[in-house]
Amino acid sequence: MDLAVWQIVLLVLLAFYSIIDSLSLNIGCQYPVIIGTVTGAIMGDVTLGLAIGATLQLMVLGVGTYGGASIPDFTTGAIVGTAFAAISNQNAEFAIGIAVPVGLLMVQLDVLARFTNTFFLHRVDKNIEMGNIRGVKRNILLGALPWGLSRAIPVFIMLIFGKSVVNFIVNEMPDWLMGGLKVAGGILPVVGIAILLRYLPTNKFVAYLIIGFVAAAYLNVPMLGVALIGVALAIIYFKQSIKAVPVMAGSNITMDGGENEDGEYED
Amino acid sequence: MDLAVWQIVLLVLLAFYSIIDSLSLNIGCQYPVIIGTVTGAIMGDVTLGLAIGATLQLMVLGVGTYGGASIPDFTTGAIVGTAFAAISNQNAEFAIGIAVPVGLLMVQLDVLARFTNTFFLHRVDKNIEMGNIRGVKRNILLGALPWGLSRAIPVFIMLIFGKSVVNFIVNEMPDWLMGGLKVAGGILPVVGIAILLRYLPTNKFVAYLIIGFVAAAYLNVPMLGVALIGVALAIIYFKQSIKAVPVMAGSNITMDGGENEDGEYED
Amino acid sequence: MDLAVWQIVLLVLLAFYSIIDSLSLNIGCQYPVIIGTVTGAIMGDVTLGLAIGATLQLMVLGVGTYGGASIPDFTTGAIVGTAFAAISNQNAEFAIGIAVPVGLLMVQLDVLARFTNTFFLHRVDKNIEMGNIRGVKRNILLGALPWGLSRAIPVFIMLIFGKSVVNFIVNEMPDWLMGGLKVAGGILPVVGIAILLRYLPTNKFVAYLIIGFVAAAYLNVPMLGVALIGVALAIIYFKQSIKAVPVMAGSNITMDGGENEDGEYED
Amino acid sequence: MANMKTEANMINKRDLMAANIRWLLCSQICWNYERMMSTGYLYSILPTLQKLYKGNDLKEMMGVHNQFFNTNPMVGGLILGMDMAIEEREKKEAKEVITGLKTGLMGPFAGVGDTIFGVIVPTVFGSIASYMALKGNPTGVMMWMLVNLLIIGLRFTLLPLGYKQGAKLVTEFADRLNALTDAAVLLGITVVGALIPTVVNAKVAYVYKSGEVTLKMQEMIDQIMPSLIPVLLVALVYGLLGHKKMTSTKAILFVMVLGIVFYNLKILG
Amino acid sequence: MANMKTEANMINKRDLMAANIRWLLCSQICWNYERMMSTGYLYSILPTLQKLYKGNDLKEMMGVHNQFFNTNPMVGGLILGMDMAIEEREKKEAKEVITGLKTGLMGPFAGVGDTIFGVIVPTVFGSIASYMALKGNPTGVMMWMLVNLLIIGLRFTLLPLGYKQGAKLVTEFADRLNALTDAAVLLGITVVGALIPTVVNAKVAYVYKSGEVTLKMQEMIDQIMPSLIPVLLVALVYGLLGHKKMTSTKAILFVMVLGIVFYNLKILG
Amino acid sequence: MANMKTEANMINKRDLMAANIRWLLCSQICWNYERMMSTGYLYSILPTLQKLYKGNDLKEMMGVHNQFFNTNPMVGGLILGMDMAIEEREKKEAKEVITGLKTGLMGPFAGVGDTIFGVIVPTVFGSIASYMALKGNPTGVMMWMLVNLLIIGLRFTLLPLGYKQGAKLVTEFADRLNALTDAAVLLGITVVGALIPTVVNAKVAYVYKSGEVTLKMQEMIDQIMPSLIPVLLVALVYGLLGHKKMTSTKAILFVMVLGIVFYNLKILG
Ligand SMILES: OC[C@H]1O[C@H](O)[C@@H](O)[C@@H](O)[C@@H]1O
Ligand SMILES: OC[C@H]1O[C@H](O)[C@@H](O)[C@@H](O)[C@@H]1O
Ligand SMILES: OC[C@H]1O[C@H](O)[C@@H](O)[C@@H](O)[C@@H]1O
Repeated sequence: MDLAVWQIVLLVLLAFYSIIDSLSLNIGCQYPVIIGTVTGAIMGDVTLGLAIGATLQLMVLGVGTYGGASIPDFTTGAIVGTAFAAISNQNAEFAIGIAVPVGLLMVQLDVLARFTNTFFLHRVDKNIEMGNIRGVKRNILLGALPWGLSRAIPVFIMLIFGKSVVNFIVNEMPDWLMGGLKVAGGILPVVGIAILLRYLPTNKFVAYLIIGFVAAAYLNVPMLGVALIGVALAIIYFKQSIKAVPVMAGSNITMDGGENEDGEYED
Repeated sequence: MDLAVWQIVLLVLLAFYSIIDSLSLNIGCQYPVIIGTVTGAIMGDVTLGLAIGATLQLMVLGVGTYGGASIPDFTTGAIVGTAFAAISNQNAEFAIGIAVPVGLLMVQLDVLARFTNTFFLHRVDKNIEMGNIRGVKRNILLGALPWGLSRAIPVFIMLIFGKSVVNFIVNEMPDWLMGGLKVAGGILPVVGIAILLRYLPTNKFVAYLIIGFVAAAYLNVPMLGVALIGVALAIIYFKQSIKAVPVMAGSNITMDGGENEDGEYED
Repeated sequence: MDLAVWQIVLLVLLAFYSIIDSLSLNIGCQYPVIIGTVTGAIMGDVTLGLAIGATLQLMVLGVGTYGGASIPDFTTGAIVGTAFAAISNQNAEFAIGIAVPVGLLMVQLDVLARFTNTFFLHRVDKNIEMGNIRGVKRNILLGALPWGLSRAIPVFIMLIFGKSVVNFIVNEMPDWLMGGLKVAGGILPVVGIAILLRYLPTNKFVAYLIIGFVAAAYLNVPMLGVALIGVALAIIYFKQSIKAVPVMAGSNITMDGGENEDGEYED
Repeated sequence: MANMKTEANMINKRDLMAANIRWLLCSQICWNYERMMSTGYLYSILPTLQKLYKGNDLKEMMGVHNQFFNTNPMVGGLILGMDMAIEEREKKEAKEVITGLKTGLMGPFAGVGDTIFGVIVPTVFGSIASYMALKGNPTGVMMWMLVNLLIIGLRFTLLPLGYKQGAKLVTEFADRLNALTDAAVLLGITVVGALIPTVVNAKVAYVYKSGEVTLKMQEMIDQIMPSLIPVLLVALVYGLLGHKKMTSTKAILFVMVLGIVFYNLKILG
Repeated sequence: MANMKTEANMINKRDLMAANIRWLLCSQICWNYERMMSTGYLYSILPTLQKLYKGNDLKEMMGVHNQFFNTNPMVGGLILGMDMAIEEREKKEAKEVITGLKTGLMGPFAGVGDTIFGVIVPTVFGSIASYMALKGNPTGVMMWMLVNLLIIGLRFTLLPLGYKQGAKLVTEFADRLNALTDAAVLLGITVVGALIPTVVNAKVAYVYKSGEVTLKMQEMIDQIMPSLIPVLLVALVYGLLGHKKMTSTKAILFVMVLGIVFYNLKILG
Repeated sequence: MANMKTEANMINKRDLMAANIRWLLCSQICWNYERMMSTGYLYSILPTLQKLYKGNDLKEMMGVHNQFFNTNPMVGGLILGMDMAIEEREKKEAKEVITGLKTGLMGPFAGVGDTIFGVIVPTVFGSIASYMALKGNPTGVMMWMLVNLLIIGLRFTLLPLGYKQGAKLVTEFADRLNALTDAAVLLGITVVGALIPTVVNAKVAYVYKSGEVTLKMQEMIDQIMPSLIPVLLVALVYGLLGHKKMTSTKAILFVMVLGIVFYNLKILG
């Protein structure tokens, strides 16, 4: 293996940046075809990078990380695959053979990064309590570390120790932890939701919680549809409230005024 | 070709009437098997007309013009097909071979007729503004013309110029116009709906507009189901209104009266 | 045939009890594998009973009598089948060949039992009117008779007259009655529902009757989902009522109190 | 208001019959894409309007009845009858009630009527007639025409029936006309909400293709929201109609051109 | 009203146990098509009724509890318990609350109970028992019966649980009993609305055939409205029951005859 | 309240720009399973908060903005902008309105944004770039990056747009703030109700097998109620959080352990 040190540094930085880019600017470094091209340039073989990136890109077209789901990270795969193919003078097919298992392995590390950041979240909570605004800011920004390192470290290790390490890790990772973390990742949002429910005046509007639930769970209405229902119910509630208020104040005149305001239909 | 003039006249009138009948009395002249029989009678061969009409009828069983959709007009097809078969001593199969393309061609003219009548609609609008009631009436009744002529004229032309003209028209009609008109026909009802929304006190009840939309678009509830939902919501609204009104007037007694009136359940 | 009298007596009692058990204690005597075992014990061949019962059990796994639907009664089938197989020294397969038609025949008698009990229901009604509580109790408990006899009598007859009688009945039962009763059974619950609707203040809440109907008929929401919708609407109605009442009494203070009580969210 | 509720029953049997005949003959005679059966309805109720209103009121109410309306003509007389009863009692006051009712009932009546008179009857009698006709026997054809005549008779009974129902409605709730109006309008607007995805027919034809990758635009749009295009079109025309100089003629021309342009750009189709 | 709320806790543990046993043994004992488990419910609550009411009140409340009721007997005790707590406090006042609650809860409880005790338990233990039985081993059968005994124990806990919940309900909302009543009735009626298409089983068997044309009547009717026949039947019987001389016995005979006639005319089936 | 509504427009263009840049760069930077984008939102609005609040108010409002939030980052600026306008006018009073709005809008915005920027754009430009790349041509890659830069420009317009809409909202309904608050909260809670079955991912892996009998537990549970497990989990954690000593850290550890245990017991998976 004859990767130059500067190449290793650049590729590790690239891996770090690619995930951060996808979370922020999104100039495209999260996409295999783009990252493959850049890696190709670093390795001195743009055409190879293009070919590898393009093949991987076509494999993930339209697969996005919605709702925080973890997907195969063929972007990191493209970096490692292109690097190995270039130094061993192999073709794109060889690179894909490396990139795919790497991409699958990265799913686990993505889950880990998403976990780890709850640590900073809770430090943010604490700093809020203490009124330490700089602490709040610092801890939020530190969230970038788990993200970046979740890509940079494995790329670094793989570039140093080679392809065999990939297989080793894939095989030796204990299932009880990996599978367990995946399940935990699936159900963890209940904490955020429960906090939100405690936070909102849920009791007062529990009927609408049920309605939203029935719409999504029984009728499979997608989110925008549920929100439309919510908007309709909110409007009805709003109109009733402003109708009721003047009555309490004992004035019929305001009441009528309120009515007229609603209808654009006057003759 | 040896069609007698009186035959041409009768067939053209029949074509004119058949569409008008379907819009009004509906004694059945819109149906191929009936119109085929009548055409057969005019051509002096009822059995042939029966056979042609019946075959075409079985091809459109249960296909109706719902919501103003245009469907293949095998009724007009039956007239032309039967006429040609009779004068050329051909069998029913020959007639069907003519009737089907004619029926398909007529779709375009049906669209055209439905378009043209917006012209009379707007003249009705204007006459309403001017308070000219006779003008209102006249323009509504004139709506029969585009309908009738949309069948009479092509039948006339075809009877005169023969089968070849059918093919010519079918082939030479520019697609940009035909396709364009079809699309335009599909979206034109938005104008009527938008006018209706401007006309109704939509703002006051916009929540229910959304509910109706969600029911139909997301949940695929058919119209009667939506109306049932609407009736339920209207009843709820109505009961709330009549409950609220007496309160404003400051009288509890009326209120209770209102309550009792609803429930049949008194003991 | 050499069934001992005590065997006949026990088997008939078992048949009587098996259905009663399924309606009350449910210790399991409604299930073929259990009843087969018991029958086997009575006949002196537990293994045979186990085999027959198990085979029949696997045929009805997960088939339950929901909403009062009648299902093939392989439990009674298991009694008769096991008994016949034992006395004629035949194997389980022979028994299944008897049990299955018996089970199907019993569907009709199940329907009959469910019918017959409307007789006692109406006597309960009458005794309520007369204030005769003992009569009420007696007639309710008498409901056990049609149930038990619907199993005991056919088992008795079959044990006495043998297998041929089963076929005879299955074939000779007039269809006009059997089919008619089945249809009648399907629509009879309308009486109970209609009485309930007369009984409840339906007019006052007819909107919600429609909503429940639309949910079940158009949107296929299962019962629990409909109840969730009902609960949501009931809560909304409830909150509105208790909000409205104080206003009528002319006191704003109570009103606000009512509001606060709902929300747990106070700051 | 100057409602002249003096003459108790201004609408008599002859008026009902006249409306019935007009509805029978002309309900669809001026059918068009913009407001479908509005003119047919207006024509049928016109004599009644002339009886009930004068001058500007008449103009206004003619306008009211020239709004978007579409139902199955076989059963639509029921709505017409209800309307006549309500207007007879409440006159112009009922403007919104009847618009609400007309809009709210037209949809479900279309569904029911189309199924019975547009599918069941023609399928049953059309197939009988056809199979007999194939054997050279015109009896089935006669039979079907006879049935159609009977149906005409039936249709005549619906309008008076509606009239009675409408009368019941107004006598029962006359003192709560405002609430009734709101309820009717609410129903109407609910149905209009459902009309948008039902009546407007706009499918995006555009399919993105690149190598083996294809992306059906309509599917993407459905994922954002079903019937998004119809909603946007209605919103667009609704907005346009808010401008002073915009007339419905201009709006319809605009939509026609839009349709043709979109078709030729292969956007809609 | 003359509610005697003097004795604070009239229903004691023994009463709960008595109701529990009755429910266990007799909830379905007089099951019938007309009102399903009404009698079982009445029988179970009868001792409580006798404690709480006298004379005409008692008669009335027996009538109240002899209305259409159907739920899964395994979990139904929960409803019974709630009812007992509510009636204890509010007596006859609670008539509508409890009818609403009973009607509103019976449906979902049936669904949950039937799935757990009608599908899961018998499938799991039935299959174990069967496979062991096929090998001549009765252990699985024993095991299943044991489980059933345990379930009986479980069932005994539900009624007291419901009693506590019901008590909570009434103490929390006692001062707003009217609102609570309305809410409960609303829930009940919503569920009845859903019962109609769920419980009533009426499929039109008629299929029109002519040559190669077939028209399934049920499909046509579904196109008009799903569950149209059940709705019409309920409306019919509801109407019948409005007549003075109509009794439920007559209604049931009428419906039976209807069923037989419709079957033999091949209309339903 | 001590709202200082003196300085009419405390938030200026620079503030909007600052929020925009922070949102662009940091909305997801601290993304985590517990509250997803809460920190990103907090970070973006922090300068605004510091302008509007002091002392305990500031602490409280930071807490408000560190609640569960998740939307598509491309279009989320719109929500942020609305929020800023509302808080500027109503300060702490608006606490619930904004929580309601944020919760109510995040879901649909996620759906729309993900479809457009997560599916359509990458599919179209990704496929173009790939097919060109396969031929050794990097132009497609350049093009895609250019498009992404254009999208960044677009994103900058959304926050000011939201700010204007929010301003409109508060000026229109300022005198009815309570009603507006309730409406917003209602919307938010409706969406949370739908979040539970959508965001929480818990499938029961357990399959009962005995001979040829298999019983998929998840199917049984779905028969009782869809998304029953997510509902129970939310209820469990909601209950836990009611205890004095329970912190969100403990809750999250608890849920993590639960996940691992359930996985290894083969209950969930
Ligand atoms: O689905 C909304 C949103 O959820 C998470 O925050 C991430 O997966 C984003 O990429 C996505 O846009
Ligand atoms: O669908 C209702 C109605 O729509 C249009 O007016 C026509 O197509 C009628 O034939 C049809 O009955
Ligand atoms: O479905 C609820 C219930 O309905 C009837 O009462 C019987 O079939 C019971 O076995 C069942 O539990």
